[in-house]
Amino acid sequence: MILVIVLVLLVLGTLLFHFLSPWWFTPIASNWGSIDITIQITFWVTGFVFIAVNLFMAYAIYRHRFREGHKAHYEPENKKLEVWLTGLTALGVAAMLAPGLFVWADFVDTPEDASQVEIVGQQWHWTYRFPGEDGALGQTHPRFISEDNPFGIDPNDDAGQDDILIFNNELHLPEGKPVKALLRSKDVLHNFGVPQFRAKMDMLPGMVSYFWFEPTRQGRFDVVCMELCGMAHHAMRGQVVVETQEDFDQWLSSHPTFAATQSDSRADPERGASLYGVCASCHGQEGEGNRNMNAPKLSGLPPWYLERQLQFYKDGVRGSHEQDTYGQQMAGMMNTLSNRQAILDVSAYIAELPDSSAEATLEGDPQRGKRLFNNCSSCHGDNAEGNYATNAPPLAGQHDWYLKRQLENYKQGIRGSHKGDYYGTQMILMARTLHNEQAIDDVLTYINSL
Amino acid sequence: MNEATEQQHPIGIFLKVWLLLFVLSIFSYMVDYFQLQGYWRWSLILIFMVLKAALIMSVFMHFMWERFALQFILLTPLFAIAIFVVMMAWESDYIHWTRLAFLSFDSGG
Amino acid sequence: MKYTAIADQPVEMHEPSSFIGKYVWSQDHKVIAIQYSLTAVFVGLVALVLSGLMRLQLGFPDTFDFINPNSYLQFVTMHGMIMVVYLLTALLLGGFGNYLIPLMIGARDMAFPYLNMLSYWTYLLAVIVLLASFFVPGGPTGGGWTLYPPQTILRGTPGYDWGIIFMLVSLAIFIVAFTMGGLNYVTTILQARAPGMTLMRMPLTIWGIFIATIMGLLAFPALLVSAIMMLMDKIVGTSFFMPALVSLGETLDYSGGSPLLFQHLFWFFGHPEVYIVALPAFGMVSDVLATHARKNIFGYRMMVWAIVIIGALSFVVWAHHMYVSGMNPTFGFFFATTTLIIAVPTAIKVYNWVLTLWRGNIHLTVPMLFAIGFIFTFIHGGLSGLFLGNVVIDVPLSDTYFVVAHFHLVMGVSPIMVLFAAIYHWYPLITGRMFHNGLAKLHFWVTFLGTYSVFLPMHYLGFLGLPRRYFAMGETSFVPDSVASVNASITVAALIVALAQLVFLANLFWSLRHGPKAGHNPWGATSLEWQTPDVPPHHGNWGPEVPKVYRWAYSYSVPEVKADFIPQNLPPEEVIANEPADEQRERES
Amino acid sequence: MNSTDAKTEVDAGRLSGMVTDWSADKQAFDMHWGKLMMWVFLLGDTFIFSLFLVGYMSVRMSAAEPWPPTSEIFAMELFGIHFPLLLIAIMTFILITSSGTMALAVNYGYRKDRKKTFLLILATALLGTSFVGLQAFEWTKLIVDEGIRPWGNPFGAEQFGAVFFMVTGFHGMHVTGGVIYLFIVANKVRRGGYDRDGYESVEIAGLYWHFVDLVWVFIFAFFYLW
Ligand code: HEA
Ligand code: HEA
Ligand code: CUA
Ligand SMILES: [Cu+2]
Repeated sequence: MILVIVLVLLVLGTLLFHFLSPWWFTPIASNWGSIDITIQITFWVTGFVFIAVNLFMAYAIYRHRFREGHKAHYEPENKKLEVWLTGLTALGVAAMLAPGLFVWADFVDTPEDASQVEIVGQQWHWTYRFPGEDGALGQTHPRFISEDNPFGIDPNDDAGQDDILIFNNELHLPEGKPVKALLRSKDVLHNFGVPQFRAKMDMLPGMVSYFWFEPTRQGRFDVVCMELCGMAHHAMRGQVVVETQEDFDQWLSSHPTFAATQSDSRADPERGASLYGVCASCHGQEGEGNRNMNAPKLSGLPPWYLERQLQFYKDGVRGSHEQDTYGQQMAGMMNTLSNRQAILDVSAYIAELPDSSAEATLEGDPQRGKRLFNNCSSCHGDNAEGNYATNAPPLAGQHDWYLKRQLENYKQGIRGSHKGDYYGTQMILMARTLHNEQAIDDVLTYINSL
Repeated sequence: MNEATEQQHPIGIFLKVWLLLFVLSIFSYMVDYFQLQGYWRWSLILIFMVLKAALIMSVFMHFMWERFALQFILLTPLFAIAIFVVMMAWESDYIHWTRLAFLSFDSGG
Repeated sequence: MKYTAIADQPVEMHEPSSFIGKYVWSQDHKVIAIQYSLTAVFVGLVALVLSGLMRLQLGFPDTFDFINPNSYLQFVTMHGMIMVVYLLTALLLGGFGNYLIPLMIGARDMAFPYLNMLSYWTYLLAVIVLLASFFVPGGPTGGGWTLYPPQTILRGTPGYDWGIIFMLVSLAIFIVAFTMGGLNYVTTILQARAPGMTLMRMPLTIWGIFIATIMGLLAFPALLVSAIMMLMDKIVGTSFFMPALVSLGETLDYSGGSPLLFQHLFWFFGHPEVYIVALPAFGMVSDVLATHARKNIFGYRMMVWAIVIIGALSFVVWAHHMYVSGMNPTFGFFFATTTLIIAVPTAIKVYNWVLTLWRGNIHLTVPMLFAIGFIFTFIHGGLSGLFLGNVVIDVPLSDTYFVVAHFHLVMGVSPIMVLFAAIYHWYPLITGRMFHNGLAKLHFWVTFLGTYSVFLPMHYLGFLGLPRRYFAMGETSFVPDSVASVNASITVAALIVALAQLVFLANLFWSLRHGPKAGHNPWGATSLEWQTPDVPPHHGNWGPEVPKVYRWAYSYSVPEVKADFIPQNLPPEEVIANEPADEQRERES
Repeated sequence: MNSTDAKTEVDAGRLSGMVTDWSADKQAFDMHWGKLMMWVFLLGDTFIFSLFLVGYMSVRMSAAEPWPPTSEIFAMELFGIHFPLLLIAIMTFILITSSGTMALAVNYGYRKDRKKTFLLILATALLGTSFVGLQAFEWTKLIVDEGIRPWGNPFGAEQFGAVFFMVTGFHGMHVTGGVIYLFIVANKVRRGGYDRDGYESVEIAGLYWHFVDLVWVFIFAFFYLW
């Protein structure tokens, strides 16, 4: 008896949950409304079946519950009924399948006027490539991949020269224009997923997959990686900004072509040296850092990292958070580096400074630290030497008090929460795995020992 | 099959099949020896292969003398394999195409 | 008949006397079944604990020191793999298959008892290797139970060197064990039936196990092959699944392999596998329903054919797991169609279960409660499967919690429900005693309501777009804060359910000693296993004479017959004046 | 009551054309259990080898690098004459011969001709041994002379070596196992063990052996000739 009531309640409860729960598809931002419609159809069919079958079952249990002396009806089978049910079910299936297949037919063939964009996945970042004037993307191969050619574009392929490279995880797209996303992976499986677009697809190494969609709503959307790709799968995030054609064109033109990245005007350490004079007052002549000035050690940091951070300071991506007092100081200093070239130069100079090793100020439990560092090592390297490929700076040799502050900033979102800080967002998720000060000290103690 | 029927297979048929297998093997070897290419190669190889397989299976393994029920239950599952083969051939072709279209193999580096 | 079956041997088989011979190196299918079951339940509990740990992290992120991104993935992977292969497959086929096949078809034992014993010990070895991977450097693999290369064998994934090797080896061993057992089940069912036991008189339990075993024998090769290939990629350095790639900055010298090949091979095994765990459950639940509703299973022949058709179709739907894998998109049409077609035979089974209740005389015993719980959860899970089967709908939902919700309802809950139903149903036969009814009812309510409240909300997290295998969501624009509270409540529910399993185990062990004596055929079932001369059945099962079967297994409430059930082996002449059966009934009720 | 009896009987009858077998009680096939088991096992084994070959097909068809010239790699100089695939041809013939002797062995077994059966099985086993020997020779030749490795080779797509060693290796293991199996059976034949419990065991061993030959037919066609 209770069971009957419970079954009925469960059916009702499920329906209520379905209609009342606030958790439902995110408002759609692409042309794939047809998918939502297919889902609605499926909901009606399956919903009907769910209610009908379960309520019938409940009724049967109530109606034919055990009664003393009563005997069940003996009926091995009932051809007619079974045929009917089979037929109806087949109908129901067809009703769901048919529209689905039509939408799929739409999904697999890309409209002629779709513009191309290549989405490149790697552990654990996104980068993007647009075709240049020639409208064609150059061929690629992992064997070409290097620090200077992170996209692995074939240097001998003319089509590749004018390709425009977006070397961060923020993708811009014009509103109302169909795009064909060509998906490529440098290492393992990934999946470029934007819930609001509905469409998504895996990317695999060794081949190229695709899907197409048409952004129909302006805005900034989160990209999540939807295929397990290792330890930081959950931290492989990106952004898609849908905007007007004008804004898009302007954004696109602000990015270098492949050719440009190859023939980069090299930085000049001499000029860097003169610029560095100012920095030395805090960071020290050798860039060894200075605790009293709260200035981290700069020597030993690779130019690509210094360049990125300085640019962040300049653009207010870093040091703009009101709680980031020291960062603000640094941001204040940035006017001494007038332009990009200055940044390159000074970075080049710093990179030449002799590396010194900072003295340890913390002590924690290195064993536990080693275990905790296990996660960090995937990106920062087993010896915390840093890794360009994962955009992870070296940690070994840096002042632990500085690292500690940064970790805490990450945890509180003081650093890395700015939408422009493409790589910091990842660190927020990772820093949170260090649940308390003790954990941080342990890790840093271990790093000191490296 | 139980003994009674078993003994009814004369040695002769086995010897014949045996000979036939040799001949077929020689043929399929010749296909390669004379470096036949393209469809000829393909069809011949497959024909000889199927013939040999059929002979071994049906005579040597007594399959032709088994009850239909057994033959049926042993052969039907092979449809699953057949479908898998077709799908995978198709798939590999597709992968191959994307590779040639988007990845660069010719030029050095 | 020339090849005399053991079943025909008039004399009882000699019973081994020594403890070792009786309980350790035993060749008695019943002992082997128990060994299988206990081992499976043990690893099952390990997996259950792992699921608890996962839930802790998801419900209360950043609180527990022993969970980090690496270990989380390891928990997920081991949880999934253990539950699917080492718990369900082993328990349903190795456990119940072994126990019920000979008893239900009236044989004295398996066709090849020795092989049967080997099968168990090989399985145990597989389990040991699997658990050992928890202790190797780097821990067990964290590549997901689907073990997709390249990441499973590349730096950046936990357990990428030792863990994965142990996992693959363990799987290979398991496949050997399964093959030994499987050959046994098939041969036994085909060749060792009691006189009068035609195939179309077999209980559906046997049909489910029979088809599932055949599927296993044909599906596991795919897993074996892909395991061997991946081992070679990992150890020898071949490139079956590994194209040229740059892993975390270093260029590895693989080239030309195809990750998709692995996915196809895996799912060519993987999809049949999910039905391998479903079909025996379907069969067993049918018998439980019929017995406790005192009514013949509705549309027996349709049920049999549905099982066969499902088994056959499940070999041509594999790529519905790969709709968004980047495979040739045209495949979508074919696989969406085949996938949804499977819904029809499955639907028939569901209808017939419900129609079996209709006009029955339903005893809401504990097994019956679980059986009905199964129908409910399976319908829900199956229907959510139809969403995923319809290729376009799968695009937004794939790799979200919707999938997790689907396969838990349909595999993580329904067959488990059947397992519980079956355990309670056959407990009196296996142990000779009744379980404690109150505790059992408690166990049912907590498990049924608990699991549903765990997995219903997950569907909606899926609609939101929450990806699966995520250690933490963090702040994400499309995820409202309320989700955190859902996850917390799911976790609480899951933990309660997990605790309820302790009640279950306690009940099992308590009743061994203190349960009331069950007596002979307490449920008044018709099928042979209940007609053994002594309960629990002895070595050789049948005493001097193997039973002779006169009718199908569902002669419940047959008109003009006093008793509401007629055992399969009751001679027709005794039926009309059915004193023995009749008294029996009085005695039990 | 009896109505249902009759019913189920009829039901069974309507199952399909294979009425008698499928609707029989006790056993579906009037056949030695071991033999049926061997058949089912071979079916599973068929799946294993088929899937290996499918894997081979996939990597080969999707490989962007050229596939090494098989017949050249396995070619051999003999008295100055250049034979493509010579070794493989010989191995093929050996295996077929062994299949023949095995078939005869089975036949004589059923004629209860112990001596002939024993000698024929022995011959089969020895032929099998020589096959394995030649295969070992072939492997060394490939590894040492041609420089072919599972992870690469001088001629082209590196899957060539991988597939070769995996497939022939797996088949070779089957042959080796078969040889051991045959020796055991042969020994029991000699001791007249089967005069007591019937010669089906010889046929069962035969089934396995022919299957190994059968597989080779496909490997020969798909790997060496394609
Ligand atoms: C016991 C196990 C089991 C069973 C029985 C099923 C049954 C089904 N499954 Fe499920 N499935 C899994 C276990 C199972 N699945 C697992 C483990 C995964 C995830 C693997 C992983 O990625 O980790 C998965 C994933 C999965 C996917 C891939 C999702 C993705 O990764 O993107 C798909 C897609 O097609 C799918 C479909 C189906 C369908 C259509 C059925 C159908 O058979 C359902 C049929 C049942 C019904 C339809 C309900 C009863 C019918 C009625 C009440 C009649 C009325 C119906 C109509 C009128 C239509 N399943
Ligand atoms: C049979 C299969 C099965 C079962 C029973 C379960 C049970 C549970 N699982 Fe599941 N799970 C999987 C199979 C299963 N799971 C698979 C295949 C995956 C995918 C892995 C991957 O992505 O790689 C997965 C993944 C998975 C996830 C997704 C993780 C992620 O993607 O990030 C989650 C999250 O909540 C989860 C939770 C649970 C919970 C709370 C339970 C339970 O607590 C719910 C209640 C369970 C029971 C009440 C059963 C209790 C008893 C036993 C299981 C053992 C004893 C048995 C007997 C005595 C008969 N599981
Ligand atoms: Cu990239 Cu998950
Ligand atoms: Cu599936």
